[in-house]
Amino acid sequence: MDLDALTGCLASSACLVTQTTSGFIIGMLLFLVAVGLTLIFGVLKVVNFSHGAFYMFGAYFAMTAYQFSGSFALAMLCGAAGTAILGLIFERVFMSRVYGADVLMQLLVCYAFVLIFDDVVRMIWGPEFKSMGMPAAFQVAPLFIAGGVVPPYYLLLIGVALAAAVILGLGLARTRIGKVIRAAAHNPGMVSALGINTGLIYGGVFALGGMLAGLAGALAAPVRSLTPGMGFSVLIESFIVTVIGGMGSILGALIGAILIGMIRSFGSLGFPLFTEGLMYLFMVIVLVSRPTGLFGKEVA
Amino acid sequence: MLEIRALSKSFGGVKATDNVTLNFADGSLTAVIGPNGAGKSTFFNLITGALKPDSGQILLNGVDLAGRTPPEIVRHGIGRAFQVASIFPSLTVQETMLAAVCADQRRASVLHRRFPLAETRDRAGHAMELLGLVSKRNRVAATLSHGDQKLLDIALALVLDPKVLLLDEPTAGMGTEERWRMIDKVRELWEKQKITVVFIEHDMDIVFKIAPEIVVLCYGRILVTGTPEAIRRNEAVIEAYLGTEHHAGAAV
Amino acid sequence: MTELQAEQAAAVPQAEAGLQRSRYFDVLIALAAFAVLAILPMLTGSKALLDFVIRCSAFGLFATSLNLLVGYTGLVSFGHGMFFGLGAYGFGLIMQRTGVPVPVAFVATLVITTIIAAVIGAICVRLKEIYFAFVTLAFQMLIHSTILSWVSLTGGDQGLRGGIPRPAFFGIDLSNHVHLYIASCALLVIGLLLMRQIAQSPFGYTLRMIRDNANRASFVGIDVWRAKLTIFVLAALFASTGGIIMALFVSGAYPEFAYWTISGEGIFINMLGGVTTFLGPMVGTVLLLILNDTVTRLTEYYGIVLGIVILFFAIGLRKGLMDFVVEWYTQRRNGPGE
Amino acid sequence: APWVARAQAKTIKVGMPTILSGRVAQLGTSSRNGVMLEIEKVNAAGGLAGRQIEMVIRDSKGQPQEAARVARELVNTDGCEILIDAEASSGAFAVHEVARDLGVLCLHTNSETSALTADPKQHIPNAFRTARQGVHDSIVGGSYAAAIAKAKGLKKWATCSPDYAYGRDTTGEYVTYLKRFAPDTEIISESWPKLFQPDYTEVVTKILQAKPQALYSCLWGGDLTSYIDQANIYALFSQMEVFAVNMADYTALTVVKNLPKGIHSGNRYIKTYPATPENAAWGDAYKAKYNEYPTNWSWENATAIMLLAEASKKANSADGKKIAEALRGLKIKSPFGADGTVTMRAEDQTLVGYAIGWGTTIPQEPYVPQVQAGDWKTIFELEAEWKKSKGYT
Amino acid sequence: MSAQPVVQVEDLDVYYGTSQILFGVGLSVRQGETMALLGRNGAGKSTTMKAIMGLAPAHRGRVTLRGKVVSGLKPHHIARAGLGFVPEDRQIFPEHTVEDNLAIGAKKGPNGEDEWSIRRIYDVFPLLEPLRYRIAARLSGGEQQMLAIARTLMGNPALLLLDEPSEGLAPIIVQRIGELLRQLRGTGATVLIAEQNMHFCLGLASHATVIDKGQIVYTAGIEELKANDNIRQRYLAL
Ligand SMILES: Nc1ncnc2c1ncn2[C@@H]1O[C@H](COP(=O)(O)OP(=O)(O)OP(=O)(O)O)[C@@H](O)[C@H]1O
Ligand SMILES: Nc1ncnc2c1ncn2[C@@H]1O[C@H](COP(=O)(O)OP(=O)(O)OP(=O)(O)O)[C@@H](O)[C@H]1O
Ligand SMILES: [Mg+2]
Ligand SMILES: [Mg+2]
Repeated sequence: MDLDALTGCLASSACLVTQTTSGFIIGMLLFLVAVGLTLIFGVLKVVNFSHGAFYMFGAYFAMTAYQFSGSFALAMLCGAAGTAILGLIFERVFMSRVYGADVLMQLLVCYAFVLIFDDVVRMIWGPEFKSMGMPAAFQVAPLFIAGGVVPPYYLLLIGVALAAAVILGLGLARTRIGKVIRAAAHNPGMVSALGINTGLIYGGVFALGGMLAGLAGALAAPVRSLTPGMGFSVLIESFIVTVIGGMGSILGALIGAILIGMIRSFGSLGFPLFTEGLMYLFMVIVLVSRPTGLFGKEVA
Repeated sequence: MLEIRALSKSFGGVKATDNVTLNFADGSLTAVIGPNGAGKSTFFNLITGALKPDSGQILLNGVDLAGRTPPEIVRHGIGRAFQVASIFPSLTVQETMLAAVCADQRRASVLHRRFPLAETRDRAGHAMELLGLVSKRNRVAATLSHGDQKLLDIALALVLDPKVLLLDEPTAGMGTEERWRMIDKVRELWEKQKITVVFIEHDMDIVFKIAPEIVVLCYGRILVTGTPEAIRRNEAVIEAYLGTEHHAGAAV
Repeated sequence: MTELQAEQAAAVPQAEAGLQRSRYFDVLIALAAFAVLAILPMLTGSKALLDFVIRCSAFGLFATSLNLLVGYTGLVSFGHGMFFGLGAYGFGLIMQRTGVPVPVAFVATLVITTIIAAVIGAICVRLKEIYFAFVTLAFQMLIHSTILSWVSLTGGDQGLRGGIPRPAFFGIDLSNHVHLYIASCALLVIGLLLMRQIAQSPFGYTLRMIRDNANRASFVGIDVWRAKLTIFVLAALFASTGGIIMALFVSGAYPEFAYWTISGEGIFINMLGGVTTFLGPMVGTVLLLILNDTVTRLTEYYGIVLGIVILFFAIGLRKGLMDFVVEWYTQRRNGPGE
Repeated sequence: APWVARAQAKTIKVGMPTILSGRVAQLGTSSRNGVMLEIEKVNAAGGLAGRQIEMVIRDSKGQPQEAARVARELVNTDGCEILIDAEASSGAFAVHEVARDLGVLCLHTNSETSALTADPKQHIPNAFRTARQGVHDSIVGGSYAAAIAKAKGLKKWATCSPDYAYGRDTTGEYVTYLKRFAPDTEIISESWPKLFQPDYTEVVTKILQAKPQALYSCLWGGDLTSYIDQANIYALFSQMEVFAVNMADYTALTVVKNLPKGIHSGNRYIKTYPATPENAAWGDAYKAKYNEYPTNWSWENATAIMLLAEASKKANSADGKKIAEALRGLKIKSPFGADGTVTMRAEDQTLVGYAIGWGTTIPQEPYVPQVQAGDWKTIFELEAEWKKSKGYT
Repeated sequence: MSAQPVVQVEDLDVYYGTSQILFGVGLSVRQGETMALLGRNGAGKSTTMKAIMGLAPAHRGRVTLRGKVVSGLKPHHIARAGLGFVPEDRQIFPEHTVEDNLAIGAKKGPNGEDEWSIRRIYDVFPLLEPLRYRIAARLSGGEQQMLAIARTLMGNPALLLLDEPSEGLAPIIVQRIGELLRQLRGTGATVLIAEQNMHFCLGLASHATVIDKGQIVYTAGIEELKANDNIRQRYLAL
């Protein structure tokens, strides 16, 4: 424990700004993964344990596209589109067969694919870890904003994540398709009896969730090492985020992600050896005081 | 004697139960009627501890039960059945009954024995017999018909030997014949067991026929209480609840 | 009415006899199973087979205890593995540090497990469904983090090193392979018998009521929170026993024992074997261990093979093996559904 | 035919539990490669006392209980007479217990945790280590860093190492020796990211806040490369001297796209150090066969086979006990030796005399043009002192 | 009588698990008819409706909607072919507003009919208009029932399946819904309605069919049924 460091930082504005932005950076990438998770849970009631694998595929797709084309934009596109297609296939061909069975069976299918996807990546790209490298456009000196250091690349990342939050939030609340999706989440039988193809909605939502994870992976690829199984630790953290925020709530995922980002960023100052534990502790505290997370709906 | 004093509960802005004061004498049979959303189920939920009242008292033989948990209240002798049959889908009728009796005998956490003790079995069998479920005792509850599930729900309340039995629309979703059979059963139970019965019902033929006392709830408040004759003629009740058709039909 | 009464009179004692008989029947089966297991070393010289059975005992107790939560009470715990780890560490530490006899350490470990499980359970069982799952997971990770950071006590990520001393007691020497084997079998059989008794007792039915409809259960007069907590602690005890066997087997304890993967494996075993029959998890354990042991021999791409097998169960059968068998059997007996 | 039967009887099985799946599969695979490269040579030269070696290699998935299970099975079912334990640390301790239990000859090839051999409680006559040892690394690293610290006036240091035994022990020992040789240095900031942590942003900014003059890290593999990538975009490396002991490993060197210049690193495996033809030839042979460079684990495993072969020759037997006897104190020629030889030290049955040194990296081959060799005499002295301080002697 | 059947059900068998619920059910409803599906509890009324809608698995038999075979199709295809279903427990979307519920139900009819707009719904169901922005969970039971019917009408169905629209409702509401359905009938709607409340049903239907233990036992015009004491006593307990 190093409370002096923590209080020292809180007293210095430069440190405060830097650590706050660093919390945001951590949080926003987590949010991109977590929001897909929460969306899939909210609509399909599936706890998608294979979500980390989509993140991983996003990163690998992006890296491969970048190696072949040298274009960062294309890499991002490939990461997102590739995982969207993967998500659609995964849901239509496999997941859709276990709706109505025990929820744990869905978990099992996801788990099977975690194993399979990791090995598939190992087969295609090899067991060694890889690095995509930062595109030249972003190899520039970090900016200084209000005394804090912010790399331009992370500004892009925060922008993308916030845009995703706004688009998803408004899309679900305001558009007809959003309303239908929320209704399908509640009562798929009735929705289909009203003439709406729920299969399409489920597939679409899964593809969207997969795409968000893939996009997160693609955005992370330049700054993280790529290895089979890389999705796992991200998955665990995004679960913490979604649970804290309340499963199924997009706003919850956003707030949860920012909170976890802040805990990591300030926790690493004050409790360098217990940062991880701090997150779990926070999760326990949140759940004990609010049994369905910050923005979760009451469980029936 | 069950005394309700100034009971109130609101959800957000909605006053679902608004300063309700009522007495149910021992061995009485009372029907509660009122428009949809009048707060009838909420009233039951408050009495049985499913909801915590905002204010007010619920006195059963002088003991205030307001704010206690459902298991405590059940143990004080207030049993209930639900508007939508609430049962244990994977247990058989007999298992349901035995387990409920065990719970009532404070043996729900007994680990070293198995079912059934003679006394437990007798009580379970008695309840099944009262409600005519004996022939279905080995059926898994989920496969019972709607009406039988309602009966099982009532049996589940009855097997605990309650002093007061609250029935939320016991005939909901039943056909005419089952409806009468059910309500006859309720009356028979009331007569045999000498317990206080309060039931919610939308079928006026039934209410007017069997309930000596009727309470009309509307927007969480007591609109009026009285005998079937008085209620039937009450202008306010006709306007808020009965409608002209029924009134006309009943008058014939 | 008379017809019904007559039927009742005839049927009830019969049902009762059925229920009574099953208890002795369970004991009988348990004895037979133990006898078979006990003569196994005389029939085969294969140490590997004995190792296999020892591991089955450890994971079997763990998985079956998890089923008390998942299958019987409807509490899906993602953190049950913490008690497996707790058992292994508790027992290992007591033996290493104090040198008390094995039975004392065994009991002491269970006492410690009870206390910790009661504290954690008191917090967890208030939550429902997926939130319960994740809060147990959080506790598991907390315990795992603690094991990793409390190096002076636990040895951190290196685990409890230097072996676990196992002085002989009552003529039983657990450092002898066959003795360890027999002891594990005995613990397994006794553990299963006790859990079976729990499942069939009135309390077992209380659990089923809670699983089916917790709200209604509370209106029957059941203190749902207390019942959940009780089974949470009881299940922890059996999981802990599994951990003790594992610690004896590898002569150490490692943080992986308390990691979420162990819980995941427990869930997985339950799914594989089936949660609606008592022996489902046991079948699942054997299945998973065989799979694990053979597949890792055959290929480096263990994940793909295991994944495909899982898919077969999840999508093909849509239920665990025992559930499938039981359903198939009753369907065959009751005639076809076409 | 009878001669087949005889030939069968003549093979000797050597079991090897290692990590072939999961995040460190790469290292397990490279361990296997290192072993197989040498086995070929040994078998071509007649095997162990005339018996051909047959390797039985199993995946432990990096889980200690699996490692223990696999090790037992290798001996009990597959009939392996020798174990090559190519596990990471906790797996190594688990296999160690199996070796204690079964009495089988066991060579730990990957665990660098000092306690495995230094702690007399762990000592068993049939287990040896053919890997580096953490404390050796730290002594050399500490003295190297101290020299630079004095030369460049680096007083304020920060550390950033993975939060597990290897990271903590290595860093602690490194700091001890740094301070010993350069007493006016101080640690002003410590970070302990988790193993396999994907995001180091908070760690990077924390170090930036502290404004140290030098940074030590024993992150390795993918963690090190992500850390570098993430620190790069904060331009961290231009603001301080960086000492990353695990940088000079091909797995990291060849992967990082924008490797900053001048990172100080200890050697892991690098074919230009020791700068001998033998070492270069070994690295090239490995590359030719597996189409990638060897890792630190590769040479450690290869050394195990080399030692086995020599010991068996010396004992003129393939029997585990006799080989163990011969191994104690055995000195063999080796491409990885600081002076062309490595020795299995008798007293604690661990490898000494291997090449150990530090240098600075450049972004292309040969990656570490100049390596400053560590001095084994100093190492031995300080190691003895360290053991005493730990109560091991 | 001359009109073509809108829906024709032939020889329908339905199982839940291993137990058979429907045994060769057959019925047909013609354009403009209001057919009452009567029977005791558990006779199979809801199951018949669900099977027509594709929500319960039909093992055998055929459902034809205006000449097109729809059995075996997914519910949403059947809905698009012109079936509108109002289930017995209403199943409104509780977290959506009244207007959102209606919007979700909106679709063109099978032949591109677009007769129902939200405006027209409010004209027919004036009670719903003031509630348009209210969350559906906060509606009373009767209001929910109206909403459920209105939502299905928004899909311009050729045939409306109503499962126990009067259940659990206060008498005055039942009366109001009855009036509403009569009004609908006036517009030429074709309706299949399952009911327990004979009083309510007999005043509404033009035809009736009686189901017992999963089998159709009687079909006739409504006056004929009223006249047939035997059937009424045996199956309907009237
Ligand atoms: N848990 C709750 N949260 C919020 N509002 C509630 C809750 N329970 C009931 N209400 C509201 O309280 C009012 C009374 O509901 P209640 O269920 O008691 O009506 P009721 O008289 O039983 O109606 P019905 O005859 O339709 O069953 C309604 O407006 C309802 O929406
Ligand atoms: N999901 C199910 N699984 C097994 N049996 C079922 C299921 N749903 C209904 N049943 C059984 O099917 C039979 C017919 O049920 P159905 O709901 O069609 O009757 P109903 O005529 O609509 O009765 P009600 O008037 O009570 O609504 C009943 O015996 C019921 O128990
Ligand atoms: Mg109600
Ligand atoms: Mg019905």
